[in-house]
Amino acid sequence: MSQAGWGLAVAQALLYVALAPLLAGWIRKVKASLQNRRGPSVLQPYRDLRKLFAKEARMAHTASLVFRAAPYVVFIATWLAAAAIPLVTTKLPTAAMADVIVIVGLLALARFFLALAGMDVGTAFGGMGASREMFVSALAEPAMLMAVFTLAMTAHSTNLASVVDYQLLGDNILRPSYMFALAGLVLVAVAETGRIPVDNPATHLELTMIHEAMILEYSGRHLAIMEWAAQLKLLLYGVLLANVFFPWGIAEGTDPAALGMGLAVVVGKLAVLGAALAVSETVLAKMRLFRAPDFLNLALLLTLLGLLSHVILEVGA
Amino acid sequence: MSALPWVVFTPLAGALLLASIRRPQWAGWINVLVSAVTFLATLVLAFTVAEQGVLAVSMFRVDAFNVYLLVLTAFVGMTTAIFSRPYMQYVRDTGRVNRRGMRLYHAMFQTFMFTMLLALSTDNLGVLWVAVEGATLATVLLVSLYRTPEAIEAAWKYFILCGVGIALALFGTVLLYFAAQHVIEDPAAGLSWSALHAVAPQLQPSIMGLAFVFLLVGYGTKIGLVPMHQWLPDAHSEGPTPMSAVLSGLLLNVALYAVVRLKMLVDGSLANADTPHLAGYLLMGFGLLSFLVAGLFLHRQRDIKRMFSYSSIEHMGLMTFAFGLGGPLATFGALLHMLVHSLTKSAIFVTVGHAAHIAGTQSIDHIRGLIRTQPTVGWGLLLGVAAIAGFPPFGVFTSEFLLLTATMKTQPWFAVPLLIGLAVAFAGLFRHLHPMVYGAVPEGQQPVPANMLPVAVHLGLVLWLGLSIPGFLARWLDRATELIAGVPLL
Amino acid sequence: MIVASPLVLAGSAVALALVSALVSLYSARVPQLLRQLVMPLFALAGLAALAAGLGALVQGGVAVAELPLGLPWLPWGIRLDALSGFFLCVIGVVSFAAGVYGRGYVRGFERGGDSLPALGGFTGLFLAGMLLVVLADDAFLFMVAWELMSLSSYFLVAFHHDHAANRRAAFLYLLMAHIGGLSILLGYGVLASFGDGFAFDAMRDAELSFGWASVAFVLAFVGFGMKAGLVPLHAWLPEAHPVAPSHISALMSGVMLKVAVYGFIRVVFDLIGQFHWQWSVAVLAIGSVSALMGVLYALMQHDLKRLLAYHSVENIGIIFIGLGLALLFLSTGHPVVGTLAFVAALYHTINHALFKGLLFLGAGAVLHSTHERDLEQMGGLLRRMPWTGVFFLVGCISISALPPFNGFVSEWLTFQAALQAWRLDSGVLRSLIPITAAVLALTGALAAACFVKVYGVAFLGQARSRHVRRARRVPHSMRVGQGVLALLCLLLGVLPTYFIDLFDAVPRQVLGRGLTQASAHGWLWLTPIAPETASYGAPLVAITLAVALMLGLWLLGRGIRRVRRCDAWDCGFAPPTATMQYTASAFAQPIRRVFGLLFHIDEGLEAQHNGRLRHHLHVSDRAWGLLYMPVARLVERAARHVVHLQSGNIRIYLGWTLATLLVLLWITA
Amino acid sequence: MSLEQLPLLQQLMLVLAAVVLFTSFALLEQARLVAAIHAFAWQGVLVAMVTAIVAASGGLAHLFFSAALTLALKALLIPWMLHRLVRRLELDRHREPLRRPALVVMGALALVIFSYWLVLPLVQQELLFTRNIVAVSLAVVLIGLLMMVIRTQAVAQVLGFMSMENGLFLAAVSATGGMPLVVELGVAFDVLVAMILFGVFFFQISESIDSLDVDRMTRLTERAEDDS
Repeated sequence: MSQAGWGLAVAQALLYVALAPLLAGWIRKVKASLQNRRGPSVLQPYRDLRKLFAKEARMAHTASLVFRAAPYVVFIATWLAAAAIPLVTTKLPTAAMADVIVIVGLLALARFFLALAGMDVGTAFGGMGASREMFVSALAEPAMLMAVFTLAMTAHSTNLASVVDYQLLGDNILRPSYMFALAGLVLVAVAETGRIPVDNPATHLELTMIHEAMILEYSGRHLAIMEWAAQLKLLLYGVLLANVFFPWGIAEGTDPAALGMGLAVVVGKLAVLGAALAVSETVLAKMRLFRAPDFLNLALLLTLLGLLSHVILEVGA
Repeated sequence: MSALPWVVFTPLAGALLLASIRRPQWAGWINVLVSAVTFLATLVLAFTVAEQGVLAVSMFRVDAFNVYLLVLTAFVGMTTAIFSRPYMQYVRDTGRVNRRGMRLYHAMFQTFMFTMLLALSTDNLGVLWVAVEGATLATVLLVSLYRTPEAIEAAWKYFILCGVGIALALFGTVLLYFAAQHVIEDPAAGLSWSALHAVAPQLQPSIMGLAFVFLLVGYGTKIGLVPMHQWLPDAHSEGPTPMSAVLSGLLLNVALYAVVRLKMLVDGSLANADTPHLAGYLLMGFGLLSFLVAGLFLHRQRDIKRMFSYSSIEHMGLMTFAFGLGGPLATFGALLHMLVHSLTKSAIFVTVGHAAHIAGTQSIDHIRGLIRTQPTVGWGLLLGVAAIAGFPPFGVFTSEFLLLTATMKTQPWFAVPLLIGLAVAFAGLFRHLHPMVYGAVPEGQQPVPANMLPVAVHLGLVLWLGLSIPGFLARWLDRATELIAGVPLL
Repeated sequence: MIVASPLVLAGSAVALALVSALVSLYSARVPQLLRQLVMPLFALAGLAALAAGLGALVQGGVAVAELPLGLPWLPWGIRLDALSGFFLCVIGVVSFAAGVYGRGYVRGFERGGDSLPALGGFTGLFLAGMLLVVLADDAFLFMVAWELMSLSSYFLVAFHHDHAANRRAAFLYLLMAHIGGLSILLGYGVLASFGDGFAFDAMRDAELSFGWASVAFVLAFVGFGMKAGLVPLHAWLPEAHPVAPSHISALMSGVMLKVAVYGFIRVVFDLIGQFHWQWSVAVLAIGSVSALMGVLYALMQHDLKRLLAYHSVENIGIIFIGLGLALLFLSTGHPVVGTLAFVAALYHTINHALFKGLLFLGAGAVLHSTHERDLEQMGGLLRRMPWTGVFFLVGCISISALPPFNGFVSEWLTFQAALQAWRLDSGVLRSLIPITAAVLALTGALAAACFVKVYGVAFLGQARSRHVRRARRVPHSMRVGQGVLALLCLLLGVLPTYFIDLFDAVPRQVLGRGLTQASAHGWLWLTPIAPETASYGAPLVAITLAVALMLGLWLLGRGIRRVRRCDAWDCGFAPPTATMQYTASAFAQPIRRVFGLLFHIDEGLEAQHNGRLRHHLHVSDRAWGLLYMPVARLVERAARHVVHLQSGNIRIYLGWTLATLLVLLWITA
Repeated sequence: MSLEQLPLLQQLMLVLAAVVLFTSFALLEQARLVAAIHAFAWQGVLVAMVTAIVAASGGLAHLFFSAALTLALKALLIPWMLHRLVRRLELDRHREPLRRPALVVMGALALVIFSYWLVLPLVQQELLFTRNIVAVSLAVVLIGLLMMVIRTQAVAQVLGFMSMENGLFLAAVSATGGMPLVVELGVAFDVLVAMILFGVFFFQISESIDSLDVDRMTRLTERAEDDS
């Protein structure tokens, strides 16, 4: 792995951080216009973050070390996971460092600390949020692994960069397994990023909230980091869907033109995805919590079908 | 000068002496002394036999098979005598037995030892029968020693059932003699085991088969084989504890010894008949049945001594099964099992005696918290039961290991009931043991004076046998194996 | 300086363990002896075992010796090879930590009425038994050591015998151990009768037909599985492990279960030496069910040690999934992947020993300072016991299979093996593995949920009872014991290439080939098959995480002072109290609801005398109702019928004699 | 070979053996204890006679001794002791009719036939005489056992036991010409001691349960009260 490769990797990682609030802003904007509102600017999330960083952080008396460290752990783990997913190019040394299972693991680490932080203060809300979050993720994580395993088994590699390369190299075969995996992964992404219909990022209604309940006690820069991490996670899933299933346009080398092209394409793809998400959030209603298992079971079923159809239909025969 | 007369007649002399001594304090010590002399004599005898091979004097014959049982019998007799001195003292102090009872007890103890040693050392099957019957007669009064209605009932059942059983054995012996008469000229030698063994192939198979059935039912009653076992728990539970220890540890062994000796004759005779393994199959069937049924009985016990007597039935069943299975491995295992079972079971009965004194009752429901009350008794019981249940490093494990692997080798399907039986019996023992040894101490429960030396010695020996079988013993057992199974193991 | 050979070291480890047992006999008179001599000796024995194991792994080769004990024709043979060496390491390291920890822990018993000689003595025997199991070179010594291990641990389970529930647990434990032991014994019996002898070498040479090999395999699987706690034979485990003193629980859950894994590997991979895909399906199925049921039942527990015990069931399931994959790939002619799965199972074995040992020691520390095992009474312990809190957190992260700790590495390796399913020819087998992988993934996620619950409820928030609020720090030795294990959890997570290199001697000896490609690309990169296929830069991930965390804290946390403390948000009502916190049962409620079918749930409201309502919830194991109770009832019923033999009437007895005689005469005539 | 070909002595012995069998039936049927004791005494006399005949025909000196011993023990001493005991226990008017006499007799007959059937293949090459006498003694033994099963009176049980002994002795004497002397002495001694002990037990039992009905001795059982 070259020096340049590592440089590129760092740059791409920084790009993730930089782009994350933009996607969130974009979705909000689209949603607002779908609801016939003007809505805040696309850059509003950046302003929010800046404002929160400037504010004083407050902590409950009962909060411990875990509460204070959690935002950093959550953010860094999410970031590290993101850094291993090809954004603009597949020549990514970080992808060798962390394959797709490690990415899932890092996301789980982030979630682990997030949930602990929720329980740290000792309020009912935090515990409730942590419980629900772990419950949802317990069902979502296997589905996600199954989905990426489908890809990995097809490409004979769990390295996401290799998976993408394999996709690009191969003839455009219509694989049933990919269809299932994509559908499953979309459902997982919706659940994991706390979007409607599983969770609603815009509400603080105790009967429904999951993610917001956990970070209820955060304020100031801690809250800023938590929010940013959430946006980063949204972007991560978006890129995962966009670049792994529809890799066309991504740079396969390090030459600047291709990189620029790759960036433009991925931004475009993300814009479409974000819009689609906004549309679905406008159309769908939030489900009751105990409908969530059905939703996630569907995801697990889809991804498992994907994997099975891969090993049965596509390998053997 | 041979040690043999000393072995057999020291107890007889002791019995006469003890019957005439009026001082119970002395009697206890004399009992110990006589037993010790007997034990020393058996040791000397063992050395002689180890050097000469077989020792045959008139109607006595000591070979590798019975010499180790002789030593074992004298040893267990000695340690039980050591235990019984303070124990019976305590019993007398609590007023359950009067002075005459004590005299009877000591005299009969030695009489019993005499019959046991006679039965083991004799070559004459008739004398063997007389001695085994004599053992019943010697112990039956001891079972009713406490004169409670239960004790009398137990003694009556013991007497009648064993009497009938032994009568049937006599019929078998007569048939045996009848078969022998066609082969052996000298009528006096017609019941000599060694003479019969030499001509076994010529003995008429149909008579021998019939005789063996009678002998098996007869001596099997004494072994405690199901369904002739009913006297055993009664007699064990109602008699004084030293009696239970020697009954379980010795009498059952001697009866089994008799059956094995007879099986050797029958096997020789039936070797060319249509059913060459008749005796073996009968033993296996009875053994397995006893083993399984006794294991189930363990679950429903309320009396601690009855429980361990069922455990004796179970182990006798196992040994019977093993002898029936035949083959050097199983035979060696069974011989070893006789040894370790005697040592362990008598140790357990000794401990149980103390436990019953601590609690003032034999009822399992009222024996509680022994480890806290008197740790030596509690741990003794716990370790003893662990040993009898077949846990290493105790010797019972070694023999069970040999038995199971032998079964696996020759009759793999029998391993399944054996496995089930071992598990069931184990569960039965421990489910009752647990509340007795563990837990809090009931109100007012006090330690009693206890002599745990015999227990420690027995369990120590069993432990030793589990860790390593000393060379001389291995050679003994192996020669006995060769004698019984025809092939040595080593 | 004399360099002792590994075998000598192993022998001295056994000897030290026995000496510690002997010494503790005197602790009835001198209680301090237990703390000042017995436990250090015990730790030293662990250290010697560790050194012996490492020596064997590094040097390779096989060392044998004969002990002057045993049967005349079968002296006890001991043998130290790579496989034994690996398990010696596992035993040694946890025993060392438990010994160090025990120095502080046993102090709590000095004033109690419990028998100290029993505690120290059986602990020493327990260790000696485990060491001898892995050193045994013949079936007889193996069984002796195996049962010694069971028996002495049984006495330790029964150590707190004042509670009837503990006695019951001990009884059940010993019963199951006994049945399992008999099953193993019969398995050896099959091997011995074909191999003509009880020595392992003779068994290796045995030529078994598929049928008999399968009989031996099933017997071994049942026997070792029973000890390891595989579903559905696991029910004794969560009863027995928690009730022993905590450092013993750590040894039982952390090490003794591994000894069962050792036995399984030794018998199936080494002695039987054949691989059949039918077996692997059985192992995979049982392993998957164990993993899933273990973690689900763990989630339902609120007794900390019971919960950890159920997690042992889960992790043993994961280990057996690895072994099942190894069997599958080896039997279908894919030795590279088979080796990978085997190494994954080994890696998870040592990992589980470390983090489960750590967690039990942590639970013991909590128990030591609060006398509490019930999660619903705990809370806020991180501030009362910061060191224990941090170490426990390490354990929680490790067992939840989160990077960069060790649990993740082994699960990653297992996944990598599973992902090679495309190599298999049979479509049925190919589709079986994804399901196993899904179970594994679900298990991991549920484990994370469970440990969020544990840590969140016990160590975070506020104390839920008075005695927990007054928890005190534990002695140094107990912290050191936990610290050692926590550090190793991190090391095994960060430097997997190094450790896989070290353990490589085991597959080379057992399977005849190693996993050299795993570390072929430098210590930074773990590449189990090939770098293109998969790689994991564990040190890089760990360093990046650490550096970024430091940087973040430094950049943004400069103003730690500036954080202002205030009350938690109370929605404008009364300030939140400890009782308003989410409870452990509440935390698990959504999962309980979704998987309700798998549990036997007894929940309801009942009115009390004072008119209040009381909610009760009892989740019990389905295995009781489906397997254990029917067997117990069967025995009970048989026993009830059988007692009619002993009716009390002598005439009936005589009738039996007569009938027996007539029947026998009729049969033989 | 048929009966006519046997020597006279052996014919006589067979007749006596048949009478022994008859006394067994008499014992089994007898309701009154004292009468049963008498029947037992007669059985002893018959056995002693058989012994004496065997001794005379075979010229076996030591069998004369056995015959005398049997006569003294089985026909005189033991009946006398039993008689005394019964009187002291005030049982001389005791009657214990059989509950289903027909069934019992049928059973006993079945046992006799069974004994013959059993012995039949045994001694095909042997003398008819031996076969028959072994069959008779086996039947006596089995009927004695049957008697112990059906009789609830302790004294009657002892009588059954003693008649078993008679059967054994008959077999030993007639089939094999007597056991070695030492064995016979031992057996006789054992029987004597057993009788003394029986006497002791009668007193102990009647003291403890105020009766000699063995059906009332059922304290020692595994049957719990709850599931009887």
